[in-house]
Amino acid sequence: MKNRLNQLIASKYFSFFVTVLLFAILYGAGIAMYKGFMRPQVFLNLFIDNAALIIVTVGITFTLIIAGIDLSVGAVLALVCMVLAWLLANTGLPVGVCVLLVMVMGTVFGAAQGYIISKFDLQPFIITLAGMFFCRGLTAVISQDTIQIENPTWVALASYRVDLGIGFVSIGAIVALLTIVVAAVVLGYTKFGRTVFAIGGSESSSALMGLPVFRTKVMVYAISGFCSSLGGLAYSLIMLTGYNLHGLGMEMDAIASSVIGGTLLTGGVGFIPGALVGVLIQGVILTFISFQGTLSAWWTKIVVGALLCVFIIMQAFITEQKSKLSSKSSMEDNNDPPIQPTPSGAES
Amino acid sequence: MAQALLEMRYIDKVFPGVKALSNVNFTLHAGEIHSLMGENGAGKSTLVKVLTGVYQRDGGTIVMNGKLISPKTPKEAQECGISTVYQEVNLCSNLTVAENIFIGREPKKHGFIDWKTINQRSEQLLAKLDVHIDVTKTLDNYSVALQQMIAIARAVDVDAKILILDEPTSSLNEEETKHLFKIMRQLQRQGMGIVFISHFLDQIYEICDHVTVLRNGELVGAYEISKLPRLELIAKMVGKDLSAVKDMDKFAEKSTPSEEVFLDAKDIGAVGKLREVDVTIHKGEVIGFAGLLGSGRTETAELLFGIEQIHKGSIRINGKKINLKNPMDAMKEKIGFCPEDRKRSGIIGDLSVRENIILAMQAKDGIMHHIPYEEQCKIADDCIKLLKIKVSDREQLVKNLSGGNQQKVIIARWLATQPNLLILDEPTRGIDVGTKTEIQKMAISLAKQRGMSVVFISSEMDEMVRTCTKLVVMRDRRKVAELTGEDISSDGVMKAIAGGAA
Amino acid sequence: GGEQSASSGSGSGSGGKQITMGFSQIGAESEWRTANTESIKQAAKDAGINLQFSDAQQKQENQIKAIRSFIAQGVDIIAFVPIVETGWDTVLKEAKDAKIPVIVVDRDVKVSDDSLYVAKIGTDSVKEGNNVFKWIDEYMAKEKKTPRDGGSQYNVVVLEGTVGSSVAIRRQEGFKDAMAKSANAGKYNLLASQTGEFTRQKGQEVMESFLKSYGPKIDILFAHNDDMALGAIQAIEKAGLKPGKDITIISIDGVKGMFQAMIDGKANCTVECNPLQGPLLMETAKKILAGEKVEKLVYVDEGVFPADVAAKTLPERKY
Amino acid sequence: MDMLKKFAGSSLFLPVVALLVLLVFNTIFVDGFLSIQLTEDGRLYGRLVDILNRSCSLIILALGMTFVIATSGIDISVGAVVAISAAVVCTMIGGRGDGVAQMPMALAVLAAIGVGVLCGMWNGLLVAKFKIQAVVATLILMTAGRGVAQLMTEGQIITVYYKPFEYIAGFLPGMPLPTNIFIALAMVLLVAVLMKKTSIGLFVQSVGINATAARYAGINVTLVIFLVYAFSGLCAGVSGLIESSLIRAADANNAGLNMEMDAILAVALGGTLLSGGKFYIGGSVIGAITIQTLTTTMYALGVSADQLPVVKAIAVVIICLIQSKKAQEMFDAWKARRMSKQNGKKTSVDGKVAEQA
Ligand SMILES: Nc1ncnc2c1ncn2[C@@H]1O[C@H](COP(=O)(O)OP(=O)(O)OP(=O)(O)O)[C@@H](O)[C@H]1O
Ligand SMILES: Nc1ncnc2c1ncn2[C@@H]1O[C@H](COP(=O)(O)OP(=O)(O)OP(=O)(O)O)[C@@H](O)[C@H]1O
Ligand SMILES: [Mg+2]
Ligand SMILES: [Mg+2]
Repeated sequence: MKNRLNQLIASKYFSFFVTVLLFAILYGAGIAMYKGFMRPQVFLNLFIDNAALIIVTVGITFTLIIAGIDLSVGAVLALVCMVLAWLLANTGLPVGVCVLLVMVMGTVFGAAQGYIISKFDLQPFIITLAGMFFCRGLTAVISQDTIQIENPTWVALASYRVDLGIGFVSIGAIVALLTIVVAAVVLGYTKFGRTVFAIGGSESSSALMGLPVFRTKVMVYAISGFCSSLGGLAYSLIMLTGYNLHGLGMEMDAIASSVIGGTLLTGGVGFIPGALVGVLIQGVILTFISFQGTLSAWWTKIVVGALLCVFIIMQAFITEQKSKLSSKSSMEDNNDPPIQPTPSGAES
Repeated sequence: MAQALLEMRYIDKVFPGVKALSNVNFTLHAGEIHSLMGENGAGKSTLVKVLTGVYQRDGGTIVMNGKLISPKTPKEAQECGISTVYQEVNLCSNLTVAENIFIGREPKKHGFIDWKTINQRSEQLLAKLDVHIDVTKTLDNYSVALQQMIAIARAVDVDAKILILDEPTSSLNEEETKHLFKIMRQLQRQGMGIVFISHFLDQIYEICDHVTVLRNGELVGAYEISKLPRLELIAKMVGKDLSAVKDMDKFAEKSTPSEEVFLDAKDIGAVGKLREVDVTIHKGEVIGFAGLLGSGRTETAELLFGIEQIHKGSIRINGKKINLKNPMDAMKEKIGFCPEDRKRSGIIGDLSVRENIILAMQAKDGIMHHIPYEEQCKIADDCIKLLKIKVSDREQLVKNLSGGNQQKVIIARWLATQPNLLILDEPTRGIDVGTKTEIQKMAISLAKQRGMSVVFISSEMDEMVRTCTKLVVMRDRRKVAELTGEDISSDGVMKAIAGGAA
Repeated sequence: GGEQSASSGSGSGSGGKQITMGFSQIGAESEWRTANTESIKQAAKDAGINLQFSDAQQKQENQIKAIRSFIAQGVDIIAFVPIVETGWDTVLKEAKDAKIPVIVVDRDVKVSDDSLYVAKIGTDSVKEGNNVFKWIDEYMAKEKKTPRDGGSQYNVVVLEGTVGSSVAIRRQEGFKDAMAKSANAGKYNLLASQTGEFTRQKGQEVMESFLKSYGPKIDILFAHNDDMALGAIQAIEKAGLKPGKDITIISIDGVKGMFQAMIDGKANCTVECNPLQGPLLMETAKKILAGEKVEKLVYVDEGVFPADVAAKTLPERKY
Repeated sequence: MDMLKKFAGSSLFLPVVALLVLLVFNTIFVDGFLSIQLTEDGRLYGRLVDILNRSCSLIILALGMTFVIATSGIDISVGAVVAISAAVVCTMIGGRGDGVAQMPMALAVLAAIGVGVLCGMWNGLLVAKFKIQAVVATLILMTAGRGVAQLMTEGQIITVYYKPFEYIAGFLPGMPLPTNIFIALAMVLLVAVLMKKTSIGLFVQSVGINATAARYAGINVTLVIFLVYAFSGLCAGVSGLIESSLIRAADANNAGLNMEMDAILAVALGGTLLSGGKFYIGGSVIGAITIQTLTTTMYALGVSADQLPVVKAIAVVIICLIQSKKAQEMFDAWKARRMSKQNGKKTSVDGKVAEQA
């Protein structure tokens, strides 16, 4: 038993388990306190409502792992929504072509940011902040007003519901889950994915080990751009509009989710399923508040902050305990040091 | 003679303020182990980095197998067939050991990385170096020495024509070095050309065929090792004539410690770090901590300096019981500490030499008692002169110094605080022969002339035997013996360690 | 606690089943909005309706989440203040599928199918814009003001609300419309119009810039809300001009601060935009749930308050 | 000449050049940009004064942010703390229409600054003691802070009619410039003196570059980090005073909105790396002024507020490129290549000579 526990603590997925556990506690508290919280649809709604955020978080996690950051995600998402709406409203292009166009646009924009950052050795924070300004502004240039999407195919997609028996989910939610799976596989089982982690561990070492640092960095930002545009499509399926203020502040939500899920902003550490749980935790906090139903605007903010705080401190505390425990257990293991070459002098 | 495998001609490299290489030629043949020698800062690492595309050369040509090559990145160099272990371990601490060995060339199954094979093959590879560790743990779980071994494992496994090892043995013990040499010889037989950089003359004479000597970024010459006596090699490195070099090795008398006890640690231990050690340090004594890697020498030193806290036992300084909660507490008791991992816990890379030197002094004085700039300069200049630190000027960034000179800066930092006890953890690691003896002499003279106590930790038995008046022998994170006077000898230490094992 | 949940079965209300209303508010971005929220909360209490209040923190996303959560909770009726006009189709369809009636409050929505909501209660932004121009035209004639630059036209600057918001668009539209239709259209020249994002800070900053560019020319300032006007007044004072005299100032909303400014003689008029929509909302909700027919569009009463009535009206103001 | 050369090599050079370029642009395209008049009551009046006046609170925020960033941290809660401080001072003085203060203004001012420091200490505690990543730690206050401010004002905009309150960001009688410019100046000078007379700079940089090594050298890393956040909180408190005095009101929703981003941007434009280490106070100050100038320019040119970011983005990227070392190296290399192409023959001859030797 004790051994099991030690194993769990030593496992690299430990902080993920902690996050999942805390999520479960939060959800359990919801069920205990409010009737109706138990309905499966409440849980499924977390995925429907947060489809876009999940996808965007995946993208931003890539940039965080290489010790970068991408603040432009929310703005790219808004731009994608806007361009899509504009294309559907003002050109006769088929939906597929429009979707392809905006996806390419977002990806290329991400890659361009990555190129500038890597080529000129600039700070990702600043360049992507500029990217955020740029996309937001551009969105406003296209239209300051909202543009509604009336294209029947898109509208049909938006209201399509996949019945799961216990409830339903939207197409966006399914795309989000697929993104999670693909990203987890890419990071865990491909050369590219591992290079991403290596760069996060140490960019200079990666270069000295002969890894394609420049190319990988550009690709990471391209992926972030890609995810932002995919997230934009999911968002567009929820909103059915293009609007300048879509996804405002989403970058912070995404970063917070990713970090709560175990990503280190110093790079080199990140876990995609963790990022998903990070999003769900933020989602469940909001659900909580809407079930509570009496908080005024400011109390909402304070309670969200307080819950976030409790969560983060708890996480820090548990991780601290872990490092203490593991150093203790390593001493116990070392009763018999794994290797002990007989010193040459002793033989003589 | 057959066509050379590698020919570097008229290589120039200029850094702002330093001409690191000028007109250097270097030739390497297949099946040859070739050493690069020179003092700290002579330009050995720079030559390697120019070859592997880390730095862009300012002039000269590189010919490999008769073809002009010009690698712009390490990746291109690797593609040309050059595999390198750099001086400072360059691996990723967040990845597992196995991954560090295989990253960039992972075996695949169905298009995805085959983790099982990676782990298995890593274990096999490390086993050849007689390292048996859990390869699925991340690299930061292991000591510098092990990381060095892992880097070597990675480099030798790459299918390359040229293997470059920049001071791979600086933190290895004899046994580990032996394993490395075995592998090097094997690769040599396969026709690989190997560049081997080290400050250990014994090792050079044991394994190398040729040696190229650099001094101050200039080529002194290339020699066949069997035709070059040691002293002559040293003379060429330091640029003095033979007689002067002979004097250098004349060793000073050891210090004679006074009866007065400065520090007395009784049965100290820390959970997860150290089991049980007791040491008594007299004034004016040079005391050595001897033991194998991982035996707990560093941990003991860290407890004495308040970096980790003791969980049992007690520490008395000048007879008074002291609770060391952090380094500042130890500094107030006039203790100084040069850590062994200078990249991680020693230098502040982006600060200048001056700032690095006065840092501890300033920390001790407190934030409000700012040392005036002029005084800082004076202290820094004094230290640079005293320790012969090779810098272009005192405002040079420490990270741009050669490894050995960085080490000296950290020693200078602590000397500036005028401590009563100076703990030197592996101070001679990666330091050239000349300087090494200088540091040993310095330790002795500090004890003799200033009555300072010195704790000297080193993995080189010779230098411990030469400098220390008392040896604390450790094994398995506890003290197993204490040797004084006549008992201090390599054999004695080895016996003590073996005895502890029995 | 059980009382927060939709107590559909337990029937704790006086008249059998207590009504639960899910209400999604935009946020608390202004005093006006806070008054709006208070009015609705108070009215719900008075009407014995259990209000599930949710604040969207200025994000449509959050509103959609809230509405979806109301549906999941199974509330009896949903009311919401749409932050933007568009993008409600999907979630309102879900509400309709769940057979929960929806009331739109304060602002407009554009949906493909009008049956997605049952009623709309709110203010008429176009009319407010209209009233602004009408008042200006009368006032200028009454006071016999002459253009400050000595020309033949009055120069007007406008501080717009948040770009793209329906309120800002409608108010501007109403204002321009009235101007175009008026016989005196030729007397006015729209000198500059820029957004001050409905906030004091931005209102002040943009006004400063206007003053530097067109200082001596400006005759009239129309601010889309009171807060921007209050910010602008300070900028005008700093420029050494007299707000309310050198520059005629009119804005929309009717918050207390603006009345105070009018009493101090620093502003000239505010066109009311009534936030006290709670009672009407509750009344409508009850009717709908009782199966009665209701008007699709209901506007609350709104007045125009020039400076001369300010002192008398101030004590009566609730917000 | 020598001075000029020295300046060209200094860390301030590029930020200053960037600002100058912007000012020149303004002078050309904005009518009367440079004109400054003296009003009857002895006040200076003009766009330049506006820019200075409006950049004060940003300058002060950037001061605190510079230290935080130098320790390789970040403080995204400053905007919210500005709102809290504004709420505190305004609720304490009170919104009485008769212009009487409910509590002495000095007390209110001290309380506002004190609350700012408290917020900073809270952040410092989380980052330094609990070792929580700075972004996440300060995210808590960023989320909750504005709510706290609204709670204090109960969602109202509290307008202060008490006359002396205006003086903080307005003109003291007889002064040619608004008071907040003097406040900002005083803060900058204070920091400059601290930098000169104490070892704060050395300690902060050491912690930012290599915290482990700093600890081994005897620096109390935890304390340094803690103090740095507390100072950032203090700066945010002072900024809150200025922001509220500018509009004579506490607007919990909009006070300091998005200012954290601008402050970070100012620091970065000033040449400090966001990864920590070396920092440049002067650069941050100039960065803050640059940002405000950019905004004012846009208003003057009538660019709509929501399209403004496009221009801002392009300006930021250009400024970054000008400042980038790598870009400079590449430019030099390109120039060298062009030069060598021009006297291409000569080099190749040299090359041959070298081969033969
Ligand atoms: N990036 C750099 N910028 C500036 N100067 C540098 C840089 N790298 C090295 N130098 C300088 O070049 C010279 C040669 O350094 P190098 O590292 O090659 O020495 P080395 O022979 O490897 O010494 P060691 O034995 O101590 O490792 C030194 O004077 C060093 O200060
Ligand atoms: N050969 C080895 N095999 C497995 N683990 C090792 C080996 N050598 C060291 N380690 C582990 O690496 C960690 C740090 O090693 P390090 O050599 O720095 O220890 P240390 O006690 O400081 O050694 P030293 O006495 O050489 O200063 C220890 O936890 C030790 O258990
Ligand atoms: Mg070297
Ligand atoms: Mg050690």
